[in-house]
Amino acid sequence: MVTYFTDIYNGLLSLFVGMGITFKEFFKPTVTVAYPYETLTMCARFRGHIELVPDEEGNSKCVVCGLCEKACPSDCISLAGEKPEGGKKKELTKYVLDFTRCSLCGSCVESCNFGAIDFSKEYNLASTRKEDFIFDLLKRLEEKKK
Amino acid sequence: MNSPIVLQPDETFILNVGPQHPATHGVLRVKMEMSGEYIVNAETVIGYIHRMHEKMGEVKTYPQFLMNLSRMDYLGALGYSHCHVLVVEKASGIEVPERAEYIRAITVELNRIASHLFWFGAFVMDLGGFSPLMYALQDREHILDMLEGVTGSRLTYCYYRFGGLYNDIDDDFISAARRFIPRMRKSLVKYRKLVTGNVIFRKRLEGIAPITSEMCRKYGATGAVARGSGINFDVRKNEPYSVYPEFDFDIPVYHECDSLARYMVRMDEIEQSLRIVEQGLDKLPGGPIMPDKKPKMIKPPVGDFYQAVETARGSFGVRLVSDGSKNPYRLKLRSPTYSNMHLFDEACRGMMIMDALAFMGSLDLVIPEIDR
Amino acid sequence: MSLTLLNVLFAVISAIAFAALNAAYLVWAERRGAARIQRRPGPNINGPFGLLQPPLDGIKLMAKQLTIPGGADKVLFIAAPVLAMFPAIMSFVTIPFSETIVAKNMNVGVLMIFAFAAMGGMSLVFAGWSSRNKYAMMSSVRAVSQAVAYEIPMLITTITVVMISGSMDLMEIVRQQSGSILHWNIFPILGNSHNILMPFSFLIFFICTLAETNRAPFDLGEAESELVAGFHTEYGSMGFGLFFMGEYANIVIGSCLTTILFLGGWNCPFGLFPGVWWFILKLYLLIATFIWIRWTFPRTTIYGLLNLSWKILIPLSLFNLLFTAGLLKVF
Amino acid sequence: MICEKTKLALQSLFPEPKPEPVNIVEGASEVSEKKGKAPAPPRQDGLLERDYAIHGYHLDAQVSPDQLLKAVSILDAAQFFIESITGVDWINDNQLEVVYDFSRYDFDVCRVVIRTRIDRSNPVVPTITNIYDGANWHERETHDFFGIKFDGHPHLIPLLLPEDADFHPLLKDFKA
Repeated sequence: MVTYFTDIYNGLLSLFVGMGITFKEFFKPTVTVAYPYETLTMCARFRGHIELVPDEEGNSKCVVCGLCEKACPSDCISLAGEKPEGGKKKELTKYVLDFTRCSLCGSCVESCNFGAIDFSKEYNLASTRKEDFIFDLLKRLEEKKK
Repeated sequence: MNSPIVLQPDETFILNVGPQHPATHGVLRVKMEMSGEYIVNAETVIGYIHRMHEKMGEVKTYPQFLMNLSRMDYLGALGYSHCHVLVVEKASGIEVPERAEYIRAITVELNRIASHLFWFGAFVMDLGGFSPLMYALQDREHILDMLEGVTGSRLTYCYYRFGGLYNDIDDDFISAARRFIPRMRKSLVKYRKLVTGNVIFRKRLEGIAPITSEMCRKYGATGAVARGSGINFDVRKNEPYSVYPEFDFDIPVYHECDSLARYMVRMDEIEQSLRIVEQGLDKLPGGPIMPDKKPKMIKPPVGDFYQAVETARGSFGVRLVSDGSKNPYRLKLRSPTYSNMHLFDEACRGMMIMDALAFMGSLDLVIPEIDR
Repeated sequence: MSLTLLNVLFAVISAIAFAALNAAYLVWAERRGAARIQRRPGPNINGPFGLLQPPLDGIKLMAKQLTIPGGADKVLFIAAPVLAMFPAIMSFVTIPFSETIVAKNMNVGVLMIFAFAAMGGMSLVFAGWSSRNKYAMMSSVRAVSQAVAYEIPMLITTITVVMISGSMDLMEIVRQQSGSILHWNIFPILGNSHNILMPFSFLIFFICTLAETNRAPFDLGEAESELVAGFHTEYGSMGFGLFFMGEYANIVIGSCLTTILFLGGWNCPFGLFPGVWWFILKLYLLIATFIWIRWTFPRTTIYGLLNLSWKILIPLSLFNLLFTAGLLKVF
Repeated sequence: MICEKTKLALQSLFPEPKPEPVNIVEGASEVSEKKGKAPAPPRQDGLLERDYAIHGYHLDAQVSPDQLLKAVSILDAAQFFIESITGVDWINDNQLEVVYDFSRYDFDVCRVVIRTRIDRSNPVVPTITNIYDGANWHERETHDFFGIKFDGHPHLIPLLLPEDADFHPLLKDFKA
């Protein structure tokens, strides 16, 4: 009989304690960010899709060794290059990233010995078409140059 | 509660819970044979998001497989990566710098807290309480921000490398982690008042779904499920790996065997993980994060290797059969929830559906990790 | 004759308008309140403070296709949402908001409200039964046992109040409580019963109101983590909308009744300036408590719910009834 | 401690316990298929003690399929829990291997691996679901991936693969 009433009392008490917690939370400021209206800055190491790093003249540092292509677990990268006439080094003619398959592991960036690729900070990537995610990175680099 | 009822076999009906059901947290399906609200029989159907990670492991080279591990369990990804790098390092005899091991331990424990916090929120939501999920996510957000600052991603990390780490931690991380610890302790008090002490919550879990230690053994249950059944088993203590022997922490064990015991184990584990993080930050040695002689190609010698670690969900093991080439000959991933989920069929017999679903929540299921 | 008809028509229309407006804006209040508790902003984009959200939601719901599952009992399936809304609106007719604002006062107002409240449970049964869905079916079975279990302590508590007031007229019950907070039925120290157990009675009544209106932590009918959406699993479009509005209309009715029976209706706590604003204030404070409770507690189990009713609420309310009867005899 | 006991118990399965030398050169007793060398013969049945620090387990017993139930019963009696069951396709030996992992809820660590090898053309092993209930899913999974039939299994239908799957992806000659 005594436990019957103490159970009721303790139960009710625990309910009021819980309500006290939510009451306090009610008056605390909100913590969320209204996303499309406000955005957070991405941290320095954020890993977006990869991008070609320009040298001082705005050209790609890539020497077309193909290590990134080999390192990629999902075959996202396809690149090609050719030696210009009279030139010594190979020059990049094509660098396509198939972002639909990329899992952002960063193997390509690690494998590059020339610092030619790096992560971008882009995350606002949304589209209903698959083709929008096949990036021509060389073209992006040239656009950046302008 | 589990009052004995006489069931007439022709009075049952089949209730198809899932693959799209709010309580299954993913694409899990349970075919329940019901008599009213009581479950007569249940058959779990899994494999809806099976991706054949083990075949991928055979096709890809060792470093290429690194990122697959975090896709197994998206909530506690680092523990799984840890196991994979450990077994390969053990097999090929790569020495890991001490600093790297400390950072691994710190990040794994932070990830474990994040995973438990998410589970806590989702579990209370299974029981119908919404606000704790939001509070848990607020705390978890701090961990994700910290880990994002170091690893570059928020959920499916690809941070550990054979021999060390991808990135060193910076002062921002250390100060954020130090600020996080007292904050989390304060939150734990809040959760205790709001949820653990709540009479409705306790009444729903006390004595529900008892799992005996014998049943755990027969099914190979590990993690909080085993520890809630009075089994003192945690791979971090039983088979110490990495730098865990350096840390002073306890393994919470509860002998009630019910859903509340499993809940209490996880909540206590958050506190223990905080202790490990605290000690790890205090003891953090300097030095490199990758060995000086970084092996160019990972080619473990011929042989058969096994490594288990304690992830947020239990004992995760990787069996590596190597034939000396750059691809594994066989890579078996032993996932803890696979075994934990398996005992659901037997344990939920005779339970009411709402208790069974609360029990399912207390198992801490992550479906991609079961299906692999 | 025609004037009376016009009167009734006006009363019904204003009741519907009040119920509908309340339902719509309580959804907004609930979402904002829940958001504040969870430290989010809540709906704040459409209109100032998101106040245009409810009408836009309504338009969205109305624009959706009304589907009837194959094999469903069509008549009951369509009747159920109407039945959810109709009793709630009818109950508004007899609620006295103040000395003058009442659509049609009756001397058996309490009885009428309870009669309509019993119909509310029926709509859940119809919806669950006719949907031809196992989850909905289980939910409707729960709804029946819940309704039966909670109407008993609720009625017993109401009888206690009716005994004190000596009337079933809602106006009369409020008039009996006129004066300060100490005259109200919740702390009737200066009232005519001097019953010190009345606060418990109030608590029992409040819990029963929560259960009767299928609100958390007693929302077993629509327990979304087990029964998907319970009785309205198969409802879309305005069918769902009506259930939703019916739920909120029921909350308003329940809070109105609590205000009238225990909190002195339109009386001021200090005995000054009685008026409709006090009624409205108490009403919305109670509704805020409903929302506050919903976003704090997890859901009970069906057996926990029945245990609470049969083992705690009914014995306590019966004891209180006897105690009050004894007190009334003595004083 | 428990390792010694289990070792003795398992040793009794092999009638003439030839003193197996614990090889210092790791992997010498295992199948290697390096190019240039003649493929080593498949491992014979027997009990090996392994270096825990390198391999991650203590005892490694290869038994014939008929001895499997006996070996598993020994472990069951010694309070081992089932960790996993898996297979390995040794296509060069034309054999399939079923690997059973066991461990204990104890601070006295002992991990035991039981293996059994069967012919690739007729892969049948007895089920251990009668001893360990938890073997049910593991065996179904192994059946999915390798096509190994578990004799006496109560419900041997695809678990992870689609219900109409008639392929076994982890076989080395599987082509997607």
